[in-house]
Amino acid sequence: MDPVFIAQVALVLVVFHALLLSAAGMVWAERKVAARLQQRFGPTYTGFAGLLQPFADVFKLFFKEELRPAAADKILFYIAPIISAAAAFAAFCVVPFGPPTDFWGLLPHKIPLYVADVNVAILIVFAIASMGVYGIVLAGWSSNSKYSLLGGLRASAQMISYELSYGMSLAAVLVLANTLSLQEIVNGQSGYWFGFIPRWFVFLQPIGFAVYMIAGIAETNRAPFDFPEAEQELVAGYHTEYSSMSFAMFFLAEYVNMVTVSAVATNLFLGGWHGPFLPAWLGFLWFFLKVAAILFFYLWLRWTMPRFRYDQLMQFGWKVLLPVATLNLLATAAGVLYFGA
Amino acid sequence: MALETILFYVLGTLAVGSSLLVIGQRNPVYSVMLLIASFAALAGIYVLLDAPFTAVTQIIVYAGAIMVLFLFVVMLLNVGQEDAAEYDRSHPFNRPFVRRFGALLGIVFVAELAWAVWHVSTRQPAAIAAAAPGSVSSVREIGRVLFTDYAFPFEATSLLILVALVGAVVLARQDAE
Amino acid sequence: MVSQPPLLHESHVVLALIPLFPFVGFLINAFFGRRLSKAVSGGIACLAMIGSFAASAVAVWQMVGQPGPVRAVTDNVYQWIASGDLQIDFALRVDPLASVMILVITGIGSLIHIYSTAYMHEESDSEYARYFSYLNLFAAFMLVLVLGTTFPVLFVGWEGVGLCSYLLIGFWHRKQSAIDAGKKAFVVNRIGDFAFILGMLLLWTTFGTLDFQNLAAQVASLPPEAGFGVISIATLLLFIGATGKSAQIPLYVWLPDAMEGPTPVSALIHAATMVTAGVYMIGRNAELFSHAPDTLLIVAIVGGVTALMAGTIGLVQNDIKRVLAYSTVSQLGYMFLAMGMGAYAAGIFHLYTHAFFKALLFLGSGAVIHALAGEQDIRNMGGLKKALPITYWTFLIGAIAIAGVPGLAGFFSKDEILWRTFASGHWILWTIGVLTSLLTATYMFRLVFLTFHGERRHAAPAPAHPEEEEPTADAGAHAAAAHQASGATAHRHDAHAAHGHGGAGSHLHDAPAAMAAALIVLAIGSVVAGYVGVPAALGGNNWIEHYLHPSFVAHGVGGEHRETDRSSSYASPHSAGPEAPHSVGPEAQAPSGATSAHDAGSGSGHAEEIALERTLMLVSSIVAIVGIGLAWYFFIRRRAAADAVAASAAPLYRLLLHKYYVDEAYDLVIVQPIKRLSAGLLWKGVDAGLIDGAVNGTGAFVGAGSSVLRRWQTGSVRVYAASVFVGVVTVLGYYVWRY
Amino acid sequence: MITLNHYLVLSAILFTIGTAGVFLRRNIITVLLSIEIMLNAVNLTFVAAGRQFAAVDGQIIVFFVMTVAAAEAAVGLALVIALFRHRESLNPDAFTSLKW
Repeated sequence: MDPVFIAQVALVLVVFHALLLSAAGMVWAERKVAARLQQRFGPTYTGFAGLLQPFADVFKLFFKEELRPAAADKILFYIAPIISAAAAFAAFCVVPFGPPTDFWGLLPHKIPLYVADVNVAILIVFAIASMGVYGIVLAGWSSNSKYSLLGGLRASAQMISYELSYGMSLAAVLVLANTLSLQEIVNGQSGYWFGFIPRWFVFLQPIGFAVYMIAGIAETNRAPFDFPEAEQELVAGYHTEYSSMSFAMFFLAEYVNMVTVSAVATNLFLGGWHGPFLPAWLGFLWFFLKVAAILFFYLWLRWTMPRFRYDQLMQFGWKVLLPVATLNLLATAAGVLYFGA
Repeated sequence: MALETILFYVLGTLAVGSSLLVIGQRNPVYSVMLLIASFAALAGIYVLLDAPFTAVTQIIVYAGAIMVLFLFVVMLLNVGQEDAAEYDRSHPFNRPFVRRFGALLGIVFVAELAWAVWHVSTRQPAAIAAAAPGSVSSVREIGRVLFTDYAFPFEATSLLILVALVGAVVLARQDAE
Repeated sequence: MVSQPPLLHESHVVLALIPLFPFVGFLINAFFGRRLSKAVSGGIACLAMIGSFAASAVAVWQMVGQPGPVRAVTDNVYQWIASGDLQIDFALRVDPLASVMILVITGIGSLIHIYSTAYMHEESDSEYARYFSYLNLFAAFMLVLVLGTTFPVLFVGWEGVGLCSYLLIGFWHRKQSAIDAGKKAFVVNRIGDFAFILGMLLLWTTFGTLDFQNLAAQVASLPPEAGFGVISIATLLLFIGATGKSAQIPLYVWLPDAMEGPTPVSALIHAATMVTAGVYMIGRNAELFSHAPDTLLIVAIVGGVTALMAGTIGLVQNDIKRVLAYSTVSQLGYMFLAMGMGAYAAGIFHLYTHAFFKALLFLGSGAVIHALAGEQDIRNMGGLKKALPITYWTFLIGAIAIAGVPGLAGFFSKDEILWRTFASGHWILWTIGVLTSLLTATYMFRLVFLTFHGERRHAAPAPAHPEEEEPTADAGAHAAAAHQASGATAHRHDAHAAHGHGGAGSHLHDAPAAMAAALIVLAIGSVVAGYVGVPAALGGNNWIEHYLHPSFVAHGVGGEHRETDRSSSYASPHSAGPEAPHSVGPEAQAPSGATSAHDAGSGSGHAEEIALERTLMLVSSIVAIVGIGLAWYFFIRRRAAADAVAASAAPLYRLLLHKYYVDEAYDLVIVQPIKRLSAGLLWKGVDAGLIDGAVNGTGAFVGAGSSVLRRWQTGSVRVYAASVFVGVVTVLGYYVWRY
Repeated sequence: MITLNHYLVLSAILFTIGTAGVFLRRNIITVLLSIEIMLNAVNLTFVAAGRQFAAVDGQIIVFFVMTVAAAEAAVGLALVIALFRHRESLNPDAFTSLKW
């Protein structure tokens, strides 16, 4: 059998499980960071430093009963979490996390380190991310409960609003990199200015980066934009009625989405796997490092900032973020036009 | 059978089936979801047609934005089943003559479409695959043509969007009196 | 530029700077003026003008530095219009003619700016800034006008100065009469401009170019037009435009009213610069006009008649500024007379000298008005000689200069014109000219005597005149009146009153430093300015004529040789006949040569040339003296006599006093009919009847139709959709059927 | 082998379905959805034809159609909301106050 094909399959599996693990890791990290920020210890009993805590959670959820409100809409109630999780995983499949490699000669030719090869990769990420909202909205609607419905409404409005800024900030980078393929975008950031400043787009696109991060947080419904699941107001919002694995799926989706957003951010702004001191084939370590940094930033933010008010969210999204993103895009285009890319 | 053919039939059936269901049942939320499915199928067909960019745009714009809007409205108004109760006999469509005429029109319409397609097939026997493949898949090319030959329509579109935006805001605002 | 020798292409100084300075000044004062103190805004304006003056000086110096005969500095700023074969560059050029103009404009302009800083000092800061912004804008446009190398560019300036004049006449916009005057000026000018545009278009269609030099080059190759051909029509149209701008018959009526504006404005715009634009325009297109003898004759006649008529009116006016205004009109008439005689140099020469002494006179009158707190009626003045020495003496110099007393500027230029007129055989026009100069001397000195000599008639009851809403008698009442009085006059008055001169009895203070400086400089100018054009008859070599001459002939493609042969046909006085108006002494072959216009003539008739000219000079000098004498007799010696004469010729006097009833005539013949037409026919008939009728009819028809059609409106969306669907099916069916 | 006709047939079917939906449904939102179906049928035709003639114009027109669809959806849904506020119904037959 063709080794490349094997390698591809292997790659798919690896990525899938890596994402699962990352979600687990995130759960643990979340608890730990939260604890530390609140001067607690967080999970300590389960395994070393509570490392096994996420698995304990998973097992607990496994053995929970699958509840469904009688008034809920059967089909959609089941589909919703699946959509969420599926979208979350699917989005990652076009995100490269390392330079093309032939695994030390095991393969006849180099294969790029991502699951699916598309020349409009970045748009795919965008598209699939935008599909994720359906899971939440449907969950909210189908569970036929006020809180969930409100959560769903909020989610849809919020995501639509912030998708625009999200896309704008992406577009700025695309204009800069003059390509749609994440691979090439990353390669466009190799090398250094003056020998020591890495050619990352974040230095050319500080505003774009900021906008992207903010919009990304809103897209993944993380604090301080976690309105769909605002515990205090909506008692967990769209997944109020969910339990057991379907509940777990939403969580999985949320964390995987975070990972995806961070990974894309890394590729777009932080030079992907390019970094000093490491041989090219170890570049993915740099990649993971950067992703981890951004993820930590996520957690940090969540446990530092209070939640906005909903109207504030909308005001900010439409009246601040979107104009800023648009101007940034225009400025970038002008700059590229002027300096000739 | 070529992979392309299989995919075409699968996706095509999917699109047609879900579209039928869209108009076939009464729960708007289901309609919306099924329509999204149909759009996804169409996106797949676009990929078959070497138009990945259009496919992605289809997803982003239709599935990602427009449909969410529909869903949002459905949920906002929270209308359940469309009930047969509000069904006024007085409506002109319920006069037997009108109904017959409508049916006739429908048949004529279908016949005409069929004729048109058949006519095309007689003149354009060339297979799609025969046309230079990949020639239309380049995003760069699309952008170039869009911003040169179609520059004016593009600008006009921006105006349209603006008008729609304002109009939507004005219409949907709670008339504060 | 197309037809320029290459060396003239690279422009040494950036000519654009010349109009740019005042324009920048305008921008600053226009946008930040209300926040600037008087000192700053005034200072900026003056600096702008002075800078522009310096730039012009440099430009002229470089231009003169060039080897003749074609001397010009061209600065092609940018391509302005490029549509089809109409290619117009926004290009500026300094040639001898333009050099004279820009020096006059910027030089006298700066003086008047300085003068204004004192004169307008009672305005509020924002008003002050507004005034100076207008003034600067005017200067900028005027400079564009004279520097432009093509008709369109000139026209930009032409319209621009028109606008500024309108703004400045109506500067005291709370005074009805001022507003009306501004409107009048604007409308009358529009009439002229319309003709001007037509003229331009005609030229464009005929010659396919609007560049002065190209035009000249093309025309030069043609023979002078016998009969009334295209060129004549075009030039005539242009001239009508000129009559509008330069206040000639029939469009002169706006200028006297323009005196509603601040006096420095009258001095700068309505005496020294703008009103001479028409003269300049003809000079600029000398070649063109030279080829239209008929037009030239018309120009001459109009000029002469205007000169005489305005002079007669000026004789009886009682408003100090109006007298000066009519004198301006009449002097402009002189210039046009010269132009019509083909004595372009003489005309420009007079323009240049006139700028000095007329500006001087206006500023002097301004000083008087300033001192008398807005008083303008000379019947209420008199005996100011003691109170205002500087004003008096400078004013006197100006009067002498304009009267044409030998030795001062006016003499040389005016005499040059008269001489040329006579020499070209139009003795009627010559007589008119002489008469006019008699009148000039008379009314100028009437003015002087009534204003400065005799005893104070200061408390005299005020006749009906806009300036005398309040009695200027005693400061108390005056100030009080001023305070509750509204309108610009009022606040000028109270300003002056607050300024604290106690009306009649108490002492009047002479012009403040800034004004005095301007007056003195101008006075010196009016004395010496004439010496650039000392005629050969007095042993001078008419330098300015040689200097200006190149501007009046074509330097076309290979224009050199043509210049020489054209120049032979250039106004040499002794060759009378049809060619006469446009022929100049052969000296033009050597324009830099020291030979004068006249001793270069056919050598034989040379001696009596000189003799004749000298005699004529004598005549005109005598005339001037006589005029002064008359004035002295009537207004110093026996005041009664004047009134007696006026009484004895009461009808004539009234006729003159009412300016030949021209305004009334226009109102009767033109304004009223138009009003009646537009009200009766256009408004009630066409608009209300036809147009509204059509509209209402449409509305009614639609209403009726819809009352039937609305039966279709079931109000059900699906029915509408169905109708659309029917349409779709039909269309598709049509295509099916087509195949 | 998939020829242009396959796509045309598919698009014709979709278009017919959409048309039927517009007339048969009595729920404004569903009607709007049916219109979207029709638009997409047309898009399919454009893309297919564009592919056939190896020109990107087809896709560009699709782009424009999408824009129009977005605008239409925005305004349409705004109308729906406004109407629903007044009539508490989504049945197009309920909105007949515009008759003579």
